[in-house]
Amino acid sequence: MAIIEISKLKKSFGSLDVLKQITFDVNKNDVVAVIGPSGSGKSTMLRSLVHLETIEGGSISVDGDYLVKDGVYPKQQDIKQITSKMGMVFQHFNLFPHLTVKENLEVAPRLLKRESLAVISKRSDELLEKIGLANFSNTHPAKLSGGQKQRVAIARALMLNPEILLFDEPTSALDPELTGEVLQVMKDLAEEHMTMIVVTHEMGFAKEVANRVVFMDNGEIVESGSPTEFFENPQFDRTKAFLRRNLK
Amino acid sequence: MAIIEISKLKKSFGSLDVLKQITFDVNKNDVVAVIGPSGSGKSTMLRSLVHLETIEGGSISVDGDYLVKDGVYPKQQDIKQITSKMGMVFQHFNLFPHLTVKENLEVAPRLLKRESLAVISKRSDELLEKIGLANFSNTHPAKLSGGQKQRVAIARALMLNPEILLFDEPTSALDPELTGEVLQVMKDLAEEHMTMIVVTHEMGFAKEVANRVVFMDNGEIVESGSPTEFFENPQFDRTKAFLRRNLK
Amino acid sequence: SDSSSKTGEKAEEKETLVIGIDDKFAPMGFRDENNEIVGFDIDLAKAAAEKMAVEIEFQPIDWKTKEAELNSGRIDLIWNGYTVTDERKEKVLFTKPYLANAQVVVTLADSELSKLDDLAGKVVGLQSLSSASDALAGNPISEDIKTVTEFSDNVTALSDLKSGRLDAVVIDEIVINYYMTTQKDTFKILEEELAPEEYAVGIKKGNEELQNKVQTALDEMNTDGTAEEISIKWLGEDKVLK
Amino acid sequence: MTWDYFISILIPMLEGSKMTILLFLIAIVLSIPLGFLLTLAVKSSFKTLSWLAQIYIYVMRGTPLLLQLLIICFGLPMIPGIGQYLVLDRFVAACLGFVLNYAAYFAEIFRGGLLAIDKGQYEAAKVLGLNKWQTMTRIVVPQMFRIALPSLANESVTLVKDTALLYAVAVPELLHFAQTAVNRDFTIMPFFVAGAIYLVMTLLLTLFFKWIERRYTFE
Amino acid sequence: MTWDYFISILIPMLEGSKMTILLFLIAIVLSIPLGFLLTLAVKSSFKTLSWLAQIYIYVMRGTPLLLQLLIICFGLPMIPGIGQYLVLDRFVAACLGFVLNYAAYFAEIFRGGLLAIDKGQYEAAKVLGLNKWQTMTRIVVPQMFRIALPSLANESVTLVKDTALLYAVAVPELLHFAQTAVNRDFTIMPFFVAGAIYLVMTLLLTLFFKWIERRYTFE
Ligand SMILES: Nc1ncnc2c1ncn2[C@@H]1O[C@H](COP(=O)(O)OP(=O)(O)OP(=O)(O)O)[C@@H](O)[C@H]1O
Ligand SMILES: Nc1ncnc2c1ncn2[C@@H]1O[C@H](COP(=O)(O)OP(=O)(O)OP(=O)(O)O)[C@@H](O)[C@H]1O
Ligand SMILES: [Mg+2]
Ligand SMILES: [Mg+2]
Repeated sequence: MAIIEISKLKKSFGSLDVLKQITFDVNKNDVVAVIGPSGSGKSTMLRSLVHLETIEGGSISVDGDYLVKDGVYPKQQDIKQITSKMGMVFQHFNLFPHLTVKENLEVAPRLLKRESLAVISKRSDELLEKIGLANFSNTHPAKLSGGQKQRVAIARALMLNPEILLFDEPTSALDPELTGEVLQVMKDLAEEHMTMIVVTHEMGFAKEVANRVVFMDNGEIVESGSPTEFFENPQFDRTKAFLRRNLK
Repeated sequence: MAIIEISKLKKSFGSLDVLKQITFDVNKNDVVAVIGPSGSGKSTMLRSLVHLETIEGGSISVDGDYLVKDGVYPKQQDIKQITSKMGMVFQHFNLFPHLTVKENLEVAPRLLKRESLAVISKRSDELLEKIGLANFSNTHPAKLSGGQKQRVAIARALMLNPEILLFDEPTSALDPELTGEVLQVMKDLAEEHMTMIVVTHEMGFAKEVANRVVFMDNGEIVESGSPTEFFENPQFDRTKAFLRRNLK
Repeated sequence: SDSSSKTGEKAEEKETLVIGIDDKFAPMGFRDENNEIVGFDIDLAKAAAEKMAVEIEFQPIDWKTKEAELNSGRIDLIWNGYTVTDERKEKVLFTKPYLANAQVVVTLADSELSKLDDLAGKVVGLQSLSSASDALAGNPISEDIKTVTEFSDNVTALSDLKSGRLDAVVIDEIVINYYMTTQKDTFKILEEELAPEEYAVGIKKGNEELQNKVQTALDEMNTDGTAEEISIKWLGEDKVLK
Repeated sequence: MTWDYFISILIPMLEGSKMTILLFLIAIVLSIPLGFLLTLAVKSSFKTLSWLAQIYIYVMRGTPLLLQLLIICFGLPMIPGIGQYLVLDRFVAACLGFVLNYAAYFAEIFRGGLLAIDKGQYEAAKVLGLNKWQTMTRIVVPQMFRIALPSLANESVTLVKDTALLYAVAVPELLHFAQTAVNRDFTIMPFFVAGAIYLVMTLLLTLFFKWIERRYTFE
Repeated sequence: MTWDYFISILIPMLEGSKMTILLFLIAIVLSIPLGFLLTLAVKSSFKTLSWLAQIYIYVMRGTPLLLQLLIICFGLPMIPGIGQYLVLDRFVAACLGFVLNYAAYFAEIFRGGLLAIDKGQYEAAKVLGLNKWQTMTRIVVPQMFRIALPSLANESVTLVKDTALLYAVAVPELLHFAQTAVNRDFTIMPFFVAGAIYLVMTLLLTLFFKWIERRYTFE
């Protein structure tokens, strides 16, 4: 069952068409890896799902509700309600530097006031435990390594119990040595059947964890399929050229 | 014939022993890839060759002359004469931002006054041609991509006609898409039989271009050998563990 | 009802007059070693306040801004060796003059200058926007003077004379006489004076009521000897204009 | 230079410093919030407001504080017609001048602080469901203040020193009394005493800000 | 407010601005190199020199320029014994005060500029065989100046405004003539004229620096 349906998404910056009629679905519990050269529109696509970009045409529905239908957005309150089902993890973590790790996790749930403070605090402790940073709850982000920061960012997104997690190159700002710990957390989430869309340059992750790979180039989805199909038997020249450059 | 002989190199920062009796030789026309985990002392070793670090014990000789013998350095003028045989390329390029590309290439030769301005200008044009940036000679570095910057940095080092080129992770500050162009320039140099020592995380480069791989861990050289030997049949557990983490 | 209660209040408490002074203008008004404001005009004003049954408060101001201060109403009186001039009469009400003064030229005791003509080509200092500048401007010698430097107070001008940056200072005779008693043999006054003049109290234009009140008090002090007493205290003799 | 003399000149100067300190406190307490409001006005999407705020900041920063003080103190009462209602108490006028002037400087500092905040902070807050007000008060302003702190400290030290301008509007402060004593006693000593007092004040202020900076470091 | 009146107050003020501009030029031309020398002194490995330079900078930045001007102009001649040799021409004294004061500010700015230069620049220069002097003059100083340019611009605007302090040492400048006219004619107009002249001066200066910044951008 498709939890996200994207159809004919269009977006341009000035005269540059960044997304040209993108269409694809994500099923519940899917782990989709989105790959493609720099500037192909991967981030823009991902960001439109949480309304960080306003698109110009096409539709996005999440869990049956339209975030945007034929280029028309509903009212602010509805947008908020729909995007609240998704969490997002950024390339540069975007942790709040003035808050401690625990405060980073709790700031949003506390302000949204859907749960009691006790529940919030309990869950933040559990999540810190899960990502292996229980000892760092009173530390400020500046004191953490890149890998630790990204794990906190994932935990922060999880605090709001999202149904879907979006990742925009979660490991590309990390030293190669530190990507492992972040990928591990993501693998764990995949095993718990979290629905995830991951824009990534990590072919290893795409191969091992994703159950679908989407290849974008120049604002279009060139091809998509299971990792085995995709890596072993790409259909299009553009895909082949890209894989040749990136897999050696 | 060994052009560089390193023996029993010792260096510590405070209580941290960063280099513990490192010994190895580099032959003329060798391309040596130095790999190893973060903090193992690779950069420190490389930097001591050009006297960016002052070592505490051991000897380094270049082309038969001692840069340092049993921890004792000769006088400034001699040090300068010896290090002038080596060029260095840094991870973060370290181009001079206030100078154009051509000026970056020419500033050192012009100040050193060993050659006429005409000769210098001619060579800088040739080198720019060679790295494919002839059209960028009047551009400032800020306008270049990372890959272009690093190619300029290599050309700048070549301007002084070094016998040996040292590279400290020349591609790890680059987007994956841009490493190719830098590696290509390095491959070309290898084919012209330039002697090179390359600290790198790029296993691909180590495999394809290097004729020797040196693995450092914790301030020691754990093992070294030809790439085939090294990658296919590592001798030590530490090497195996490192390769397992870095080759998937 | 509101306004009536206000006037009612006013009748009860004593009115306060704010008197603007230059607290570096000895002996008319200045600070003694205890930083207290003292002087001829200070005593005179205090005595007058008693006669007028008002409270007074001395407000040190920058002399350059005195008319602006008066006009703004932040001070009620200018009373500190304030010279009557025609130009000022257009902006300010004056009482009758109470003291005669003259603008004189002072130099260091060992100076070669001896007459007004000697000022040709010299550097002369004076207090900015004081009657000294009017007096100097009114004399033909002003054409030949090299530079006129304006200070915010007389004391700074005298300091500059002592340190040699100035050749002469145009200053109130009363003021320099006082300094010559405290600092003997430092200064010398040229015999030719620039212009005679008179001190009076300045009141904001339009406030004839206050002008009359102050005038009455001054007249009373003249008759009952208070003024004479103050003059002897500060100037050594009775110089008050009757 | 006897001890007694030293004390006798010190006391009025310390009296004068009270004025300095009082003005400083009033100016800081009022001009920081006013400066922040100006920053918001500059960033406002209501263009006229933004322009007015920018012009205000430009004029305040482009003319001497001394001139502004003279205008407020002596100029306003001279405006025909309404001048008589604009006669402020001398000290109030001085405070007003300082507040209006420093608000412009603080506004610039805060604007710089806002610029230094990464776009990602706003995006993260938005994706976490925070509304604009929450994002501003919980995420942006705390970081802005922290970023602005070193500049605020600098500007505050300048403010302490600028209180010396009070003497132009005849508020008797530190420097005025120093000058009185210098003129009266013909010695340079009181100037040095005044300098020492200023140094102590600026030093204490600097230490205070350093302490705050350490306290609110994000590390 | 007739045209004739406007001209009659404008002329002395423009005369006064000449003084302002002259002082500004002298102060800038002398205090920038002096400030750079101070920076070098602070960074010197000769500890006593470094300490002296730091104390100097601290004192100059921690006390009001007005006080420094008063000391140089009126205080120095009062020093017993040597005072008589320290009587400087009033304008020279003012220039000296400005140069000594602004050199301290510029020194801080340059220090910041040096700090902002990456260690890699020195290393690259060394590996290329440049000696210390060449590295300093060809690599470091040009970058330092470029980095310092926006701060230099700010400080220069402050310098223009600070020339208003000249009136305290009885150098007749712009503001002095404005105040004379205000007091004589009982109108606020001359203050506004003075403000406009200051705005023009600071605007021209800002534009000049913007032009330099664009000209020496590294892009
Ligand atoms: N805010 C913006 N304004 C103008 N152009 C933009 C903006 N954001 C993105 N672009 C342009 O849109 C194109 C697609 O950008 P996008 O970030 O989606 O690519 P990407 O596939 O994520 O690339 P990368 O792998 O480098 O992150 C690029 O050419 C980019 O320069
Ligand atoms: N200037 C210095 N002062 C103190 N410690 C230093 C200094 N330079 C390096 N070190 C330390 O020495 C150790 C070795 O550093 P080095 O840079 O040589 O490692 P590396 O193998 O190059 O690592 P990487 O792959 O991260 O570049 C590290 O622990 C590092 O923190
Ligand atoms: Mg992207
Ligand atoms: Mg390294």
